[in-house]
Amino acid sequence: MQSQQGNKFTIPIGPQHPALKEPEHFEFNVDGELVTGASVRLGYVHRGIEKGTENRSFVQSMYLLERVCGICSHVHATAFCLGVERLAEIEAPPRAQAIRVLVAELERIHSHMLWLGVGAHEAGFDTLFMYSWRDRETVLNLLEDITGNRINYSTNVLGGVKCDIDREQAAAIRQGLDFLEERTTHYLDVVTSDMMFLRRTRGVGVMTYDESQRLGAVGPTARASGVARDLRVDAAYAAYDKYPVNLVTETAGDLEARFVVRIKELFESFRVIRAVLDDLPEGDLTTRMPRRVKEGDTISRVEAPRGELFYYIKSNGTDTAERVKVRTPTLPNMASVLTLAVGHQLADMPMILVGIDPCFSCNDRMVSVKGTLDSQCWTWEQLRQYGIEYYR
Amino acid sequence: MKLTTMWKDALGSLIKPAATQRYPFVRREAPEHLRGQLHWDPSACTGCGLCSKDCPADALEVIVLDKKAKRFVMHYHVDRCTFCAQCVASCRQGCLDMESDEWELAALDPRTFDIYYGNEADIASILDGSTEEEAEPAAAG
Amino acid sequence: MSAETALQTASELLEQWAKEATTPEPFRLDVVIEPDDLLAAVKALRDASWGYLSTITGVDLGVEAGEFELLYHFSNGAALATLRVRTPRDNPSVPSVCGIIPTATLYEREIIEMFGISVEGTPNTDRLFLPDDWPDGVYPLRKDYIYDDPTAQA
Amino acid sequence: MNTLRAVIALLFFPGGLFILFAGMAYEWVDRKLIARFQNRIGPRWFQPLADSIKLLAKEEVIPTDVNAILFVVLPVIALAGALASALYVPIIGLEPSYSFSGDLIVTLYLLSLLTLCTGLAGANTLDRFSLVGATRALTQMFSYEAPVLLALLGPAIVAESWKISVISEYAKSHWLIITQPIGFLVAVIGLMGKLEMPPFDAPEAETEIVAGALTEYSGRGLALFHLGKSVELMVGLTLVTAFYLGGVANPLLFFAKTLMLLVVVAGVQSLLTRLRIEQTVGLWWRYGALLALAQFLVMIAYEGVA
Repeated sequence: MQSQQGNKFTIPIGPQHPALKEPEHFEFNVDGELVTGASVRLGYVHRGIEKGTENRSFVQSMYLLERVCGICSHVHATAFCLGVERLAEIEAPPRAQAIRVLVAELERIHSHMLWLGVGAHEAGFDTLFMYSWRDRETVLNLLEDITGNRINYSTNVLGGVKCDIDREQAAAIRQGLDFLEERTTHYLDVVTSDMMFLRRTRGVGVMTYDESQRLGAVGPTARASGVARDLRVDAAYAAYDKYPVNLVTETAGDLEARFVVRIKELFESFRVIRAVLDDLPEGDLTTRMPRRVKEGDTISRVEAPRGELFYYIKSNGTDTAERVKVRTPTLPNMASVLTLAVGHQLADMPMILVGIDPCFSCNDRMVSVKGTLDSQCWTWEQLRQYGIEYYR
Repeated sequence: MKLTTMWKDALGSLIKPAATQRYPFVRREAPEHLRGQLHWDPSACTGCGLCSKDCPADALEVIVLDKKAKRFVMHYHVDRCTFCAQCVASCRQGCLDMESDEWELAALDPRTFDIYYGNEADIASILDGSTEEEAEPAAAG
Repeated sequence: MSAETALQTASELLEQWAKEATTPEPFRLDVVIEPDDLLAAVKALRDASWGYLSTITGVDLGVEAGEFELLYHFSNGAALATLRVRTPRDNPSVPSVCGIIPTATLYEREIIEMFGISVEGTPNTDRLFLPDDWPDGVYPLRKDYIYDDPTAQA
Repeated sequence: MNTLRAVIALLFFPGGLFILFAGMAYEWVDRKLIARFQNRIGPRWFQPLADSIKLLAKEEVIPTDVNAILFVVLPVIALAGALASALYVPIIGLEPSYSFSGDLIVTLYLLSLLTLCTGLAGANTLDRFSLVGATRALTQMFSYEAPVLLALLGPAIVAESWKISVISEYAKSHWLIITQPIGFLVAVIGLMGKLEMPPFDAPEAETEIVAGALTEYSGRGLALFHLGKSVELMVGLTLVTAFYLGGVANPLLFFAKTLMLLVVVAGVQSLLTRLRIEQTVGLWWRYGALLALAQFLVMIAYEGVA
């Protein structure tokens, strides 16, 4: 984990680096082009979200938590809603649960296609990057049409969902899925048969089944090593028991397997979305949610596009949470990356980092801004004043 | 194993129009359910303040001038709004609505982000009352 | 292994150290143990390859209670086993589990920074989340931490 | 009169300003083609010019602890080398301005100057990305230089001259792409390696080492390096066309040929994934050099028989 001593030459990647569009600092000790050690420093975008939930009501916290991550925002809100609903001993109506699944799967498509592009870009294959992002627009447009926002959809409310799916929207989704399915088949072909691309992915960053188990990897990263770990299957939440998901695993454990697992998961998502549209239960969208939530604690886990998302919510009987703990899937996977890095080429580092589909802002949740003379810690008022001054 | 798998896409693109959208020269129509600027219909408002209470971004202030006479003014900070529509969901009277056609909200002047909804006379009285408060930071900057 | 049998196994594994075992929710097992027994309990789960360490949650029970609670969440499919460890506020300290589960270091560093609980024997105590010039002795997730003015606290 | 002619040749046509603008035009075509291959719009026609003007007008930051003179001079030398090489090649199919026996060798070395300067510029700064980039740039240069030289030797041998004008005259009547296909391939790919285009862009792989050797350059220095690269693109394409695709001819036809070559180059750029540096070196020495050498031997044997 920590950097090995006696290092020769340290290559910093981040907090500002073209490979990572998010601020995070990695240090790789290299010997020539070979990496001999790796360490990480998080926290550059720490926003104090966990602390922030302590003086916000449950309703407000949900939107704060939704902004933990820009890509997988819906799963955060879903995890929090499911947890709070369980504490309050209510359950969202079946139609709401189905719509949650629908949006979650659309979000998974959006996230995986984004990742496919980023992965290709890191490998220097910009054409695949451009095409996969072009096709990702389809799903973003669908989400915009359903929820009203392209990202941070705010589909959930405590006790249900806000947006409904009407006939026209359903038709639009089906049409979009048909297009995406055709393209995804093509991309699967690209990542498994393009010779030049395979030179960068096959056999690179191998994580064996045992290592994956030992390091506690989650999500597609673990599934690419053959670990059958998917909360949608293991502990079906929302409406996943009604619309079951088939587990997708690969055994190679290298970067190619991670590409293949994610792309094959897209087909599962298409299938699940179609199943939801075919059999969307009728009924209300919300149930009444009490403002105060009974005392107690709960653990809510959902399968984010990147893996297991873990919420621990403790309520003290008021309308404010006592403690909300968020563990995003990137954190356990980060450990695996740092272990994997040693012994690889420097040129493979961005690929291996991106291979876990890291989301750094997910890791950093606690308000600090860099750049004042005496302190990095700013109050909200100072921050606001700074913003006003800056744009004046 | 092929040398390259994407040549069909690449060659096909030469004769296809580009996928790039030429915004702002060509505008795409906004989808029906898009969440744009918030609108407030004062006729049904009871001044309960649930919208501002639930707003995660403190973007809404309901100013009650006279509860019985139903004189309310809504102060809406567009710059703080996150367009989550929780206020629309919270309002039991259905006074709030997010318009899908007003979504190009960028502006150079920060004052355009302070929007008051309500009776014009009421707004004027509020603005008169708060001029002193607001004049101070402006003078400082 | 179904979730029920997994929980059954877990409760048998942890029985000898458990001061109290509850099932607050379906598929959940909460076991209260002493800090001294933590390593043995974690090792027992590890040796039986019972799931993996999902995360470590720190909870400040408040100034009046005078204690912190650490929750070690182990996941195994749908089953969740939580080891609850309490440590006093005036001298908070728990042993490190990094010797058994190396990847716990990131969680432990978070606990150290956010709560100021000393984790004995953790391999790396560098700042992970907080800014470099964050004042020492200020722990943001403690309940007595005042949100507005972090630099004024000591 | 001779001096006037020299001044015009150096500053306006075909050297100097003309080649700068022509280089930028080629760069635009290259960028536009890649964009179209990727289903994008791509830049407008003046974009390379606008980029250059903007960069030239910007402040140049000289980092501390570098040799400031070297830092400033290296980009100038790089561009000068590229511009000078333009004087010896048949730009847009016209006769080269200067010509002497052995100018092919001089041109090839002038073209290598850019990579050399890039490498030195990277090694001059203390930045780690620059250092890794410089190492990679020089490593790559050593791997492609020999095969490319072998590939360009082929036409020289059959034309029995080291003079570019003689070779291109010979190539008019002999389409060497047919008789020496391997040489053509190696020359084109070598050109891409020289210009650090994908898939040989490991020395400036932005996702790994930011901008490689030029990471610390901003403003004027960066602009000069970029211009040098555009000029080299044009000179390189001209050279390959003149040698392998039917020599100097009608300028319009010649221009069309270079453009066709550019389409191929842009296609290769957009379709292939970046190679790691050791893969690049392996590719060149394992295949490029051996193939070029094999063709070379066959040619010598053939000449011997004939």
